[in-house]
Amino acid sequence: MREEDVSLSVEIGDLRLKNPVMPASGAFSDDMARIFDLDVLGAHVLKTITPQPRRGNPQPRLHETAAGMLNSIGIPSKGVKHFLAHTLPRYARYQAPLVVSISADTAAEFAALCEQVSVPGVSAIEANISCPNLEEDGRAFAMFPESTLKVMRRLREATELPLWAKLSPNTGDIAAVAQAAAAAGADALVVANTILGMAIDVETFRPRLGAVMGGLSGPAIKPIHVRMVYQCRRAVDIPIIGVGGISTAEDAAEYLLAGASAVQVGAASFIHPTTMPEIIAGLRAYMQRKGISRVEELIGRALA
Amino acid sequence: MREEDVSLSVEIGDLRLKNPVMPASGAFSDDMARIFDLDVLGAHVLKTITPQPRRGNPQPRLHETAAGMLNSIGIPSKGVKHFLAHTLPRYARYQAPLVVSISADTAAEFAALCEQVSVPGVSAIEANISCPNLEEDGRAFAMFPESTLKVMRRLREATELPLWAKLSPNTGDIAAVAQAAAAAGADALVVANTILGMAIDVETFRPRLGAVMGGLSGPAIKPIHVRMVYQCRRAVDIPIIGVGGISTAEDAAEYLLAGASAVQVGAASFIHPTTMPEIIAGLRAYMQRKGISRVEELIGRALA
Amino acid sequence: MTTYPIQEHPCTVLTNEMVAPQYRHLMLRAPGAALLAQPGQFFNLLCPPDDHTQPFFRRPMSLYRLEREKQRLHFLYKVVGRGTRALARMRPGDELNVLGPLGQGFSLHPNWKTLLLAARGVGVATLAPLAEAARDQGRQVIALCSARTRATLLAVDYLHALGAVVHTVTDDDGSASMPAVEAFLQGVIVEEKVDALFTCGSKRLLRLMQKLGRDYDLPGQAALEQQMACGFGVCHGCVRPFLRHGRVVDLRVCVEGPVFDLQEVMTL
Amino acid sequence: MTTYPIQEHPCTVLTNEMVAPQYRHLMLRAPGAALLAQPGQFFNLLCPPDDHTQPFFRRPMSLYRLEREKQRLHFLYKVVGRGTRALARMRPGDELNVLGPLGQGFSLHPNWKTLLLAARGVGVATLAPLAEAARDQGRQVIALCSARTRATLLAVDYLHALGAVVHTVTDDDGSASMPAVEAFLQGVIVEEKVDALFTCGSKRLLRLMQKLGRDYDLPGQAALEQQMACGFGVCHGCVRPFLRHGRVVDLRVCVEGPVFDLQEVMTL
Ligand SMILES: Cc1cc2nc3c(=O)[nH]c(=O)nc-3n(C[C@H](O)[C@H](O)[C@H](O)COP(=O)(O)OP(=O)(O)OC[C@H]3O[C@@H](n4cnc5c(N)ncnc54)[C@H](O)[C@@H]3O)c2cc1C
Ligand SMILES: Cc1cc2nc3c(=O)[nH]c(=O)nc-3n(C[C@H](O)[C@H](O)[C@H](O)COP(=O)(O)OP(=O)(O)OC[C@H]3O[C@@H](n4cnc5c(N)ncnc54)[C@H](O)[C@@H]3O)c2cc1C
Ligand SMILES: Cc1cc2nc3c(=O)[nH]c(=O)nc-3n(C[C@H](O)[C@H](O)[C@H](O)COP(=O)(O)O)c2cc1C
Ligand SMILES: Cc1cc2nc3c(=O)[nH]c(=O)nc-3n(C[C@H](O)[C@H](O)[C@H](O)COP(=O)(O)O)c2cc1C
Ligand code: FES
Ligand code: FES
Repeated sequence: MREEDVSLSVEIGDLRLKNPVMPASGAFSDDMARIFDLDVLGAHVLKTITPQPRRGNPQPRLHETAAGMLNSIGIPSKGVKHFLAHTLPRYARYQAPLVVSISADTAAEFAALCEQVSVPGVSAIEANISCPNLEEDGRAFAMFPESTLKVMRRLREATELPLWAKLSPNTGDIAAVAQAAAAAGADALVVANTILGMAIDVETFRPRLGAVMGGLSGPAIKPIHVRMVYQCRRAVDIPIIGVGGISTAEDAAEYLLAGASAVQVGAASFIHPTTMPEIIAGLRAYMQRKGISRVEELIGRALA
Repeated sequence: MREEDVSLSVEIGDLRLKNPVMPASGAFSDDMARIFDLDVLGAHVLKTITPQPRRGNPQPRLHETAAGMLNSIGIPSKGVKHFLAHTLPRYARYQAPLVVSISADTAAEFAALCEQVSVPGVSAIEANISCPNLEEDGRAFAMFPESTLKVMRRLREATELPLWAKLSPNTGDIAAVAQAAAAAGADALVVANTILGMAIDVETFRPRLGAVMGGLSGPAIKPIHVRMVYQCRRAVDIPIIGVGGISTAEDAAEYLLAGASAVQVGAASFIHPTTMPEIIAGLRAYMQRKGISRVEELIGRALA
Repeated sequence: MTTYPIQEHPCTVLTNEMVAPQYRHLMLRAPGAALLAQPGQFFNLLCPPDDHTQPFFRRPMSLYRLEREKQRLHFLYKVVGRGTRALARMRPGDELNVLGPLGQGFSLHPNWKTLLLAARGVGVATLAPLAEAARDQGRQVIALCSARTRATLLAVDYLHALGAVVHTVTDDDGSASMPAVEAFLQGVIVEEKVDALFTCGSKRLLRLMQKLGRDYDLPGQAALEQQMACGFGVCHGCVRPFLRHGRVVDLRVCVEGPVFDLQEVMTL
Repeated sequence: MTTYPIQEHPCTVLTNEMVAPQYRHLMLRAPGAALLAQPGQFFNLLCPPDDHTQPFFRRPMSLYRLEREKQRLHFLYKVVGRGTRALARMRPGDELNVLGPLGQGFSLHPNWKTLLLAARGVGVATLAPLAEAARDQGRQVIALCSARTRATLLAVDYLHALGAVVHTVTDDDGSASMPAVEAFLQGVIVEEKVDALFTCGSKRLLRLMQKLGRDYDLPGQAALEQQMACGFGVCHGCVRPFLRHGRVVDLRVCVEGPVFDLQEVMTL
């Protein structure tokens, strides 16, 4: 099979992406244009924004763990006004569809924000209903089907753009939460955000992070998130975007086989900033080797 | 501070252990007597047994992951009769308190088993209400406060021995489950079992484990389990035994600081089978260095 | 002071040379307790990181050869995945941690005078120390070495040096086909008055040896491979079913094996 | 074809020698694009595994010296934790992946003729390329190197060789006490007609330089350290507050820094 016979294009609802590889929210910005051509990506997903400006969490915000990292960045945000006036226009130069990630403390504020960012130049909205740092003890909308249903319904009413729900792994029943999001009209699921974790400095006896707890990501969590994608795939019919510990084309293929239609890359980009373009090239090579012409043929194949 | 001024002794309810280090269920047996003196351990915790003989899960049962492993051993068990007749007597030669781990599919069978193993030679019973392989899709009693309360009440009625509840990390609200177990009369909590995960072979498109999903353990999960111990410590007053990714004395100290009164070691023993005696020696050295005479002074210190 | 039979041994790489495409011979300087290993036993090797990531599990490898007086421990291995790939990059002077000796080795009944060894590929690594023991005990060894190609026939010279009669068969010239091998081994068994059969490295060869064992009423032993986490009996990861005393029983390859009675092994 | 300013560079260790207890000088053979780094910029180093485990994050290290024609990139570092411990074990010939160049370096106003550099400990690594640039541009450099002990004074000979006037102070003889250093620097500023202040490596020294900057109305720059995940602006892990245009603003040390206007830095 020749390279040009391979199609990496996938559909996320009505949105067609030229390939299934995009950044995870919080691990991307146009600062990366200094490292590679950002238009090679399937989409651009921005760091979550909030209605009002917020400063995020106190230092330290980072701690490295075995094959992963904890972060308690929180959601530093300049607020939606600054976003619309200054950030959004910067991305107009790119062809890649722009996905705006939003979050808010209440369903009402969330919906208002959703409406505000439903503007030309935005291709989809990713509702971060799962940030484990936002609410006390890591509680978030996406921990329970009920709160997921409630907030996603409000968001659905607030926008006509494709609406993605970013789920939390900090739940006992990801399939039920996925069903709630789908029932509320989400066009796709992003599975999943970071897992709530913590670390303690045995010299000082103090938590390693200023915010005490933070989100675990990186290769360490991949088996957990692959499992969740698989469970969601069995539970709902809408497309799933897999995220968690992806750093190679094989990792991406694993998520596709588990049922994801696309993947996002977070922590791996910090270590190797060209991880995403390398995954795109690697996926193409993998498909040539396996004699598979359309990447869509891989989606959910492990469930067969 | 001299070595002999350091006390490693801890109390788990009415049970005093000479040190806080014991094996995790499923990662120990007297086969290890060929490797070190098993009486150096704070306690002996055996692999979970079930009422009837069972064969466990199909091969493959193991898969290595980034800084961790997936297992789908399941609970191969020769049944309680064989246990009482053949296994239990083998441990009579050791001074270390013996902890018997039990599991069953229904609360009634669980309680009957609990009664059957409440015999001389057994110092405590660890109720494995959390094995993610046992029930479909990883569902287990310990996923919800209600089912935890129900089964733990039955177990409490079934034995006068110290009763430990082994919790599951596959829940959205570990603190609520911990409270349920405490309310039902558990003497201690073991936090926590493996996290449900999976992996897919991108060459064959098939799940890596015969049972499709399995439990993730090893250093990868430590930040998650430390967080859960910390959350449980804030939620309940009974002792907590921390388990998940411990491979050094510093890891053990981290769990103590997070609120654990003792720790269990699982996967690390597979790689370095003398991990437990080394942790005991390392804890003693750590305390000397920090000028702390009683290990109990460390417990929950990060919450201060 | 008690000394424990299973220990972690810090070893030093002496040589780690390619002996055939994809196959390497690793020679370590090892401490005394490691050198008590018996034929058929194995060690669990802590392979170094591969491209910055550490393989989580150890990798089981059969004892290939021991030189007690020279404190040398040998392994013969095939490079297949990340653990063995990382192993292949080790250089003389590097340190390697090996856990063992582990498992039950071969047991030789005093009456067995002539042993027939049939190995496929790197399975010969496991049988070689048996040939050495047989020589030391004045037994006769006939070895069949099977491989894909001439180039990947392993340890033939070494077996020769141990006084074994060595026959080689390969896929590339058709000599390793099962009917050919069966006919050949039948001849050997009858003509050489073989007393016991030993095999390692191939399921098809194992089935053939089982059949020959039944046909000629010969005892035998087979060394198995199964993925392992611990290697010393606690994790139950390596369990597989065996036919023992007429019943199917689940046994741990790491402790009850890796050497099993030939007819006990279930190959389905 | 576009070339991108930030790249991962595969480098080869040339030397990695101890220059003082706990301090090492690492010299790499580096590809051309890495050699475009400017004084005050840094690289993010992918340290090798330490005892079988790979540090997850890269480790930021300031450019210490560049030899463009010889394709050599230098770092001067202190061994403090697992990343630098693993780095310390690298041997000539080993490969090291460095990401960069990263961040905003120093900017020298054309009018500044005499620069005062004050470094504590390994902070001198960051200031040394500034001294080299100053020499190339015909500016005068006065450097104060502060350290715990005589033995841990770093790069003094190198600064000398670059034509800087070097003063050393240490804790062990009391010369590094803040009052003594303040008095000394006041004298230097007045007598040598210092035009700008630069500092790196110590919060107390930074505060002192800020005070001197205010007292003598001198401009200045400080290079900061903050834990980083990415090093190129996307993770917001390295953010800290600065006083800019009379307001507290959160800036990323990796992109807006690591070199900042001296008076903007908040040291609480
Ligand atoms: C008792 C015993 C003795 C052995 N002796 C030898 C020997 O002398 N020479 C030799 O070349 N090989 C031997 N093997 C096989 C050897 O262990 C594997 O080839 C090796 O583990 C592959 O590791 P990898 O990381 O390169 O492969 P990967 O496929 O990347 O390994 C992934 C996982 O599967 C396991 N695995 C893969 N193949 C096997 C296998 N065939 N058997 C058991 N586990 C496997 C690995 O240990 C690891 O846990 C033996 C196996 C056993 C159980
Ligand atoms: C822009 C910049 C330039 C630097 N230049 C130099 C230099 O030229 N020479 C030198 O010796 N050191 C320098 N440092 C500090 C150096 O990065 C740390 O000493 C190093 O990261 C410690 O890593 P470790 O694994 O040994 O320590 P650990 O304490 O085990 O590291 C744990 C984590 O904390 C981070 N960390 C620890 N100390 C620091 C620190 N002081 N600054 C930032 N992150 C830290 C590590 O990167 C890692 O993420 C610089 C730091 C920055 C931000
Ligand atoms: C530093 C950092 C910041 C993050 N910020 C956000 C965020 O603002 N919004 C969000 O939905 N997810 C955020 N995430 C979560 C990632 O988008 C992703 O879900 C998670 O990191 C798992 O992917 P990974 O293992 O590839 O990092 C952040 C993750 C990291 C590491
Ligand atoms: C191979 C294996 C088998 C296990 N079997 C059991 C079991 O039978 N019962 C149980 O309660 N937990 C079992 N566990 C879970 C461990 O007791 C422990 O909770 C978990 O592995 C986390 O600890 P670790 O990271 O130190 O391995 C098993 C874990 C492993 C790795
Ligand atoms: S490998 Fe653990 S029991 Fe055999
Ligand atoms: S280190 Fe990531 S933004 Fe600075």
